Formats: sequence, C-alpha cells, structure tokens
Amino acid sequence: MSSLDKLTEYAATLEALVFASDKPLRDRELQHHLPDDMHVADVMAVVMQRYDASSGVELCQVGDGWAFRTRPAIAERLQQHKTIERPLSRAALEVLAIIAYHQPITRAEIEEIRGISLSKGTMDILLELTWIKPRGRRSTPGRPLTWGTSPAFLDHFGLSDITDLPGMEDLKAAGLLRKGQILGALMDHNAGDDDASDDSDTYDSDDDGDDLDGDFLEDALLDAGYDGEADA
Amino acid sequence: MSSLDKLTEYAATLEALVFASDKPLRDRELQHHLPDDMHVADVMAVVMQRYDASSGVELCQVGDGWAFRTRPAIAERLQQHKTIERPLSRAALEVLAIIAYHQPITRAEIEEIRGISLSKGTMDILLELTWIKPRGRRSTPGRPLTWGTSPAFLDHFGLSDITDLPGMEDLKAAGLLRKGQILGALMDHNAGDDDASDDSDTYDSDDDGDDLDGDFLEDALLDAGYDGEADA
Amino acid sequence: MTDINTDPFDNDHSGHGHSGHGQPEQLALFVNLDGFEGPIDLLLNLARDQKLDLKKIAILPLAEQYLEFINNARELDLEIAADYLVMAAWLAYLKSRLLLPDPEPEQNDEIIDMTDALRYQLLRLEAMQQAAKRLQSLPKLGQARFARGAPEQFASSSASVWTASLYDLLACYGDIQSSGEAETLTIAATRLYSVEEAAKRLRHLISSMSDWTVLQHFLPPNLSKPMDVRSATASHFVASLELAREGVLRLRQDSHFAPIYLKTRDQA
Repeated sequence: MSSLDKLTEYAATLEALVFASDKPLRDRELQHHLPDDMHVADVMAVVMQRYDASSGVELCQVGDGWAFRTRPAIAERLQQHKTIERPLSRAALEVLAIIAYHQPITRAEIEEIRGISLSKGTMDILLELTWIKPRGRRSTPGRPLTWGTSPAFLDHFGLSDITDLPGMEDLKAAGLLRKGQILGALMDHNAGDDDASDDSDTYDSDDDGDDLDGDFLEDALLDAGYDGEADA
Repeated sequence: MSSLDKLTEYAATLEALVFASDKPLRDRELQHHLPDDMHVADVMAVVMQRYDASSGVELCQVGDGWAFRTRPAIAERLQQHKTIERPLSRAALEVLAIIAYHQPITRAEIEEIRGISLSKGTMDILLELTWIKPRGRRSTPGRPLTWGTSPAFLDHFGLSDITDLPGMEDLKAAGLLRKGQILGALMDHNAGDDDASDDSDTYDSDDDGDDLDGDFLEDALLDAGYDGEADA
Repeated sequence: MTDINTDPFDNDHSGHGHSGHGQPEQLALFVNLDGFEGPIDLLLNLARDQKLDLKKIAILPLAEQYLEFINNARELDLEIAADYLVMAAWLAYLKSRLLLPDPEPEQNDEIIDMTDALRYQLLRLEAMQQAAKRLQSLPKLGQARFARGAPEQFASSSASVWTASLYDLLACYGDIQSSGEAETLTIAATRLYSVEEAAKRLRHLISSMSDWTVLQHFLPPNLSKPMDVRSATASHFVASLELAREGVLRLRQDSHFAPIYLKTRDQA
C-alpha cells in the first residue's frame, strides 16, 4: 500500500473516532490508533480538508482535544430556536392515550377515567405539541367541548390512521396489559356502554367513519395535512 | 448570490443539521429549512459528494430520513464505542424477520408461518425497541391489525429501505413471502371440519396482491432460482 | 409450553432432543422439546439432519421420524403441547395415505397437495430462520456503525419540546385500562408437591418395590407441567432421604447425576 493510501485510511479511522466520541479526543488517545511513524497532526490535516469552508461542519480543537462542531455561522442561525427534548410527563401521556382511544371525549370524561382532575398545564402541553385539537361540541346540556387527536399526532407516532392503534386484544396479545385478563375486547365496546351512547357523536373506534358535528367536519375536510388512507 | 452559491449554502445548513443529530432527520424536517423552490433530495446530493469512499463517516438514507453513521468497514477500530446489546431471543428475532419480510402482516399470519402461537412478550419487546409498528387493519372479517417495521428498524440494521433486506428479491421470486393458511387449512380440513376448507380464501390481498391460488405451491417448490441454503 | 424436561437435576444439556447423553438407558429420558419453536421447527430440524434439499425431501421418512420422536416422549409420560400432538395426528394420517394410495385418482391429488403444503411450510420457515440470521449479520447501529457521539440539538420543524414513543403511549394506556377495572386479586394456587405428601406416597408405594426402582417411577402420574414434574421430583427425593434415615427404604446412585434408585428395606 502506498503511503498516501495508508494516510487516507488512517484519516478515515480518526475521523470516525472523533465523530462517534461523546467528548473531544486528545492527541494521545488518537495516537493509539496510528502506527508509530504517523503523527496525529498530519493525519488530522487530511481529515480537515474534507471540512473546508463550504462545509456545514468544522473539525476544531477544543482545549487539547479534537471535536466536530456545527460551523458557528450556521449554528447561530439554528440556535435561535434551540430546543431540548424531554420525555412527556406521565400525566400528559395518560391524557393523550385516553384522548387517542376515546375520542371525541370531553374534559369531564377524561377526569372520570383517570379518577383525578386535570391540571391546566397538561392539556396545554398537548395543545402546544399540536397533538390534540377540539372535535366539536357534545349535544348534551352545556354543550361541552370534545377533544381528539390531530394529524400531527399520527405523524409523530408513525401511524397512518387512528384505527391503527392496537385494540385491547392486540395490547393484551402484545403483553401490554399487565394486569387483569377480564377486559376482553373493551376497546370495541366501551364507546356505547355509558350514557354517552345517546350522543350524536359517539365515536366508534371500529370504523373510521368519523361522525362529527357539521362545522367540525368542514375543518377536518379542509385540513390538508390529513391523510385518511391507510398503508402509505 | 448565484444559484450555485445558494445551493452550496443550503447544503452546508442541511449537512450541519443532519451531522449534529444522532437520530435520522426526516425530509420533512429538513425541507423546513429550505426555500420552497429547493428540494431536500437535490441539496442532499450536494452534501453526499463530500462524503466519498475515503471518508470515515457516511451519509445514509434511512427511509424518508437522513443520518451520518460511521462506515462499517472501520468498525473494528471503534471497539470502545460498542454498546452492550441485550441479545434478542430466537423467537423474537424470528418474529422480527417474519414481520420485516412479510409486512404488513397480522399476528395470526405470523403464527401460521411459525406453526406455533406467539407467546406474550415477544411483540412487546419488538415494540419497546421501536422496531415494529402498526400498519393499518386488514379489510377482512374482524379487521385484524397488521404490523410492519419502523424507521428505527432501518436505522439500526443499516438499511435505507425495506427493499434492501438481504435476499428479499430471491425470497419473493421463490414465492416464499406469501402469507395465509397453508398447512393449517389442510389440517383443519382433514380433521373433518368441512367449513374450514374455505379458510384459505379469507386472506385479502389488499396490499401486495399475493393471492393464494391453487398452483402457487407448485411454483414455489419448482422454482429453480431458490436455493434452500442460500445465505450470501 | 413446550418446556418438557425430564432431567430431574438440570437442563444444562442444550441442543435438540436427540442429543445423546452418556449412558444408553438414560438417553430416552433426555427427550427435550425446549430447543424447538413448535412442531414445524422440530420437523425442520429433523429434515436438516438428513442434509437433503428441502424441496425434494421425502415426506414419509420425515413423518416417521417425527412420530417416533413424539412416541418416545409420550412413552415417558411427558406432557406434550397440543400443537405437537395435532401435528402428530396429521402426520399419522398423511403416512397412512402415503403407504396405501387411494384407488381414486382424485384422492391421490389431495395427498400430493398435502405433501407439497408441508414442504412449503418447511421451506418458508427455513427461509425466515435464514433471514433472521442475515438480519443479525447486518452492520448494526452501536455495533458496526456509530452515531454522532456528541449530538447538538437544534429545532426541527415539528419543534416538539416533548417527546414520547408509541410504546410509551400504548403501555400507558394498557396500564390505565388494567388498573381502571375492578380488580380481584387472585393468587393462583401453587401446585408444588410438598415433602409431606411425597413421603406419604413413598411409604405407600415402597413396600411393593423389592427391586431397585428409579426415583422417577414413584412420581404421581398426570403431572401436566414441567414445573410440576420438577417440584414432585425434588420433594420425592427429599422424602426418600428422610425415609432412608428412618430405615424404611434404601437409596442407590452409581455416579454423579446418574439415576437414583430406591427399594424397600424389608427385602434387603
């Protein structure tokens, strides 16, 4: 092998090492991966060529180590809306799951299922994420607002349709119902087994024909992002 | 600014975004950072040029997303980064392979292929690893849920698309990716249960058009292309 | 469910049921279905042993091997999962039809269909087992390919500050539904065999045993689960030690892990 090939090969190795490392790598650590007659500085000079001024990434020395960093000009632009992802709180996850499975559902009904009152922040988080949206009003006294999931919800969870959510039988079969084997096909029946049964908008999880109040239907149809087709 | 400069500039932005992330970024997220008249694919083609075979890092397409990953060829020099992998049980791995190659597939079809019922926990593990996800319901009686693999599966196994699965074409050509009752139907039939004989018709080929007709077995068995030992 | 293991001391002998173990008289005791993922998998393993092209494999000898295997297990009074027995019944039927071709040509077509179906099922499972191996050999993330070690975070278009996986959502809903229902905590009755019961049983049986008789012979019939078999074996062994101490019976074991024999003291 020519010394040029060898240099290229070792450059690739050091490049991969620095890329995969969670902290800057020192010359000493990098030298371990090189033959004695090669020097880190020479090899890194080869790597550096790839990350020239036109690249979005630069190879830089941080303290006495090497690291890749987003080029400052670009980073600054992207940084403006830097976010840190955090796992959704248990409460928010519970409310989201209940809305997903029981939509359209009123706030009072969510509280009933969970057995505790909803704190304001929980719904706010879900709204902010645009994972839930209003789904019209119940035609019961007080005309309470109902909630359902949005196309963004489907998108985030990689579902093509709300009916893709596994039913109780599927959850049980997948080992996700940890207690109680008595539930049976709860999902398929619970829409009708309480006083919600006389509501005009009772949601039947078994078919995708959403029967909705007039004005909401329009919204749904106008929503360009929504794709009713299963199996993309 | 010339359109070439503009392209270079946006290439640097997308490169920085994808390089900064440890997870694949989807086309849709990247498009958000481009003007409407530019397409992610065109811009990423420019980025791709920088990462040729001499690079230690490669730009990978993962489903409808992009990620930088170190090149498999230099894996042995990156030993220290290896994560401890909890080995999957043989059953879970077999089920994963069946889902990957036959998707979308129902639970009953998985059981039919393996000739044994699925134990609880197998699907649970695959779901927890986020390697499988629901893929809509079959339009057959009972509307059974089907399963498929997720983008995380592609990323983990270094595939850019499900068609990249090793041996996929051979298996398809050999007719070995057909679902539905084969032996089960015959066994039921011989048990004297006559109305079981039309079980084989319940498979609705709403996705890939494989239907089970009489002589497919013959095709499959006679197909010279398939070598039972095929293992590249 | 296919967890059949008659080895009273350990199940360290992995691999497939027909693996031999030292002494010939013990061989039959080591029928072990643990290594198989169902009857088709067992058949596939028997077929692989013949090192023949699966597409052309002769079904009759394969059926015979399977039936012999299951018969061995049954002779040992083992519980065999229903799946295995259904397959055995079906193969027995197939075998009879193969041996005595029907004079009606239509019926013979059916036999051809059945053997083809079985071959197909074997081929398809074989293909999937190969596929699973190939998946394992792909360059996996965290093994052969690595992600950016020090990711930097910027906003993406979805700008989601909060994140959750589908698994989180489903597991959470599973929990809600599980806990929302009226719960009756039932503790399954344990069916472990007590030493007292075993001692009682041994006292009763031992008087008729003037010859050395293997411990397993004294176990109650109809033990349906491997756990029951193990539990009964353990309690009978402990009880036999106790009865030996009392001078009711004698015990013999020729070497480590060899079968344990019992006989009554009276005829000694």
